[in-house]
Amino acid sequence: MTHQEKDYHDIPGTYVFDGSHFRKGYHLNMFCMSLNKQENRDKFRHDEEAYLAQYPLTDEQRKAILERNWLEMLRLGGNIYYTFKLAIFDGMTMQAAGAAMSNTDMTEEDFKQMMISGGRSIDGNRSKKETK
Amino acid sequence: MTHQEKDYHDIPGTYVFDGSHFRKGYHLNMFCMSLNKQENRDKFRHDEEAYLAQYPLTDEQRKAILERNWLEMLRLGGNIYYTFKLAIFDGMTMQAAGAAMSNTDMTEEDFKQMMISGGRSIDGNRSKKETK
Amino acid sequence: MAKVIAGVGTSHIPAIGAAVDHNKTQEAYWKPVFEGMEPAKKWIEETKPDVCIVVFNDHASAFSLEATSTFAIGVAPEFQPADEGYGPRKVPVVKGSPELAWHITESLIMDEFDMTIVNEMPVDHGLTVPLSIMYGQPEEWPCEVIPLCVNVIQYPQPTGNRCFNLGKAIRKAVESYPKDTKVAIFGTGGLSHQLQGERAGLINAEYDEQWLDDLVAAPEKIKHTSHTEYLRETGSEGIEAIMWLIMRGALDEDVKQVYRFTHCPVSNTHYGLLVLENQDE
Amino acid sequence: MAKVIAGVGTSHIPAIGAAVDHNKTQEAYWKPVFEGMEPAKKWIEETKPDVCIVVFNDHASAFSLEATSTFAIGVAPEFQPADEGYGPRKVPVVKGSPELAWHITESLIMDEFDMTIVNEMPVDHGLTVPLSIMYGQPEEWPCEVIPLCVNVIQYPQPTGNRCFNLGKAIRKAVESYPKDTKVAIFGTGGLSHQLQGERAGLINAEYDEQWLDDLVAAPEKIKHTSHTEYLRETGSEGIEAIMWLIMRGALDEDVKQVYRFTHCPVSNTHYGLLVLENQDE
Ligand SMILES: [Fe+3]
Ligand SMILES: [Fe+3]
Repeated sequence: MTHQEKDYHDIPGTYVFDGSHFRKGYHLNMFCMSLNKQENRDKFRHDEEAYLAQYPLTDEQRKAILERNWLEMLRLGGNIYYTFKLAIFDGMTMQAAGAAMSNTDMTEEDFKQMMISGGRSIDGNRSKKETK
Repeated sequence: MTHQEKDYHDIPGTYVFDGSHFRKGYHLNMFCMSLNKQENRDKFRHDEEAYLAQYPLTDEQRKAILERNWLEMLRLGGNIYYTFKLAIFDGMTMQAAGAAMSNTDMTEEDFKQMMISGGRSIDGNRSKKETK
Repeated sequence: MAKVIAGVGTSHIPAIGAAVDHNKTQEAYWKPVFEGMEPAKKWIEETKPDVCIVVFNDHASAFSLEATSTFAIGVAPEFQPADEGYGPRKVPVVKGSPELAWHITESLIMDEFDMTIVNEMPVDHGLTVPLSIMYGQPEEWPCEVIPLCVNVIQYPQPTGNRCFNLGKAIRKAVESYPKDTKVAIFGTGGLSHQLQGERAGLINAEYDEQWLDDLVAAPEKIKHTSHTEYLRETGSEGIEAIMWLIMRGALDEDVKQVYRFTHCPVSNTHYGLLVLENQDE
Repeated sequence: MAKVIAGVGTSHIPAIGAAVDHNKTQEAYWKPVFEGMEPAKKWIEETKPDVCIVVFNDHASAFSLEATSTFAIGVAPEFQPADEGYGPRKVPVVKGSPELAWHITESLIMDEFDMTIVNEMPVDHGLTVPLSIMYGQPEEWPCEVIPLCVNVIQYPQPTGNRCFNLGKAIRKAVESYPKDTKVAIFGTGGLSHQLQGERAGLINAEYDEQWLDDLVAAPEKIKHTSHTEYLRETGSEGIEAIMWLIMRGALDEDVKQVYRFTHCPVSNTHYGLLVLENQDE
């Protein structure tokens, strides 16, 4: 897979779900989507590793899922609407997931507070050139 | 369902699969499509009526299917690509189905012969006005 | 003759549905949000559209990576609430409007929009939350619904210009339908939000307010906004707002802004609500 | 740089696949048909495209009335032969070309074609018969394939004009792909045939020959041909021929007709085969 440089690669902390991510993350995302069904949620709850064995995941992907490494799942081709199915399964809020992906020491409470104060500022977050 | 007059209604012996046919024939066609799967073919072969009971068909549609009334299936919303799945199931050729739909005494052999002689002529078959 | 009488824009944040379903609307966090929705609720109660065309997106509920349609129109007699991982929302079944939906579909394809025609589609928060926002908790939804599902989660999304022109074509289609029918069109999703990555929680309220100003008064100014500008300025999920352009395209060049409300935050999103009417109503 | 070097038009009659699979090609009925295909087979053996974009339609195999896409492009690494009711054809698995397919998909959507992006699609005779016609019975298909599935079985089909313009956009997309790749594009289906109703067996060879003349030399003349004219003149299934317009749109205004062959009947159809090359090849 050739990696073509796109202008949106300059946006910091953002994993645009384009064709290249789609191809990387296909099975990871299809696993997540399977959790829409109660019977699959039950099976996954009963034995996570056995359930995952049905999907041709890479070792890295399997590890990221089992460890609930939300940021790593995105890097490995996860789409947030799919990976959030796993967060729903865990009973996590969108704020807890947001805090976990912020890759800092942010807690869910910190994240909620940031949102109530108007959210993460766009200033300084437009371009990788700004953040470096 | 209002029946809107369309210019293609003037074409003789032709059932255009538009929205109105789609709505009429939805379950009839979905039944036919189910025969793509070997396990469904086996079940249908074992007990046609029991198999059909899974689909919310009208009595007329059920009758047309059981009697293999190919023209009636089209009138009741069938799409030829779907109803032909049932003909495949019966081991029928496209020529046998064509003869059956011609609504005359045509046999499969007659139909084949007509095709070899250049097919059904377009002359006289363009418009209902010509055929009447 | 059928007519497009009005347009509604609203975010479709799942937490709003959960707040309604679990009776949290009077809690301190939610009270200002639901109060802000009141005038729109009153407006639709008085306006009583017969059919709402709801432009929304699916979030890995009905569709998966197996097949992603840019534009899909629902022609079924009904659409069941989807299980998004919590069990389906306990809201009424969504009644379709098959005859009008087919009429619109035919018109759109003849006008060279490459629609996917869908008869089987459980509908998720993208569609049911806007209905809850506008109609509360009725026994039955008081209108028929034509779901118009837009891909906004797979890059590349349709362009803003394409969306705007789809709106125009929808209006033309509705206006060629012979039965007297009052149609409203909803654009849903947005405004700025980013659910994913280290930049999760991004909000750009200033950009959103300017964008809303332009959407109402000068949509031509924003219809060529690039994907990368949306992603950069409004967050990776903010690009959903292109669905409001479909709604806007279905209305007059000059519209009356009946109501507008924004609130931050609702969950991780800058919430927006907009009611527009064609001038001759 | 990638290049569209040629276009192939061919009917995709299932009986041709059956004749190949069951070794009937030397029988009296089939011999003239397969002899007529020989020059096209030789041409492709010499031309060796790296990738074939095969424009075809699904016949209730991968898709059903649950969801009908006007245009669907296959981005998967492979596509399995479908079971159409007889068990799947015993032909090689069709290898995709995911990177180029994604490149084309992005380009088409940015150019405002409303594609459905498909990763899971068993392929039926619409796609595999043209491969058998051109390549015979190899162990592996000697090219990668990008399936482009067009709705021709649900009214309304896309217009001829839309198909022609899609072809142009495909060419533009291919030509912006940075890797050296020789691409051929197949338009499949047609020519005149009617499988259904009292008019089953209809053939209009005269219309087909004129249409082929125009397709080669003056496609602008036929791109606005109405749905009803196709249905009336070429039979209810003859409208499949719009898929050849996609192929034609992807080629130069002036093309070289390398080969043309027609034969009646093949099953219930007026069979057509056409090989076109861009002049600068
Ligand atoms: Fe959304
Ligand atoms: Fe076909």
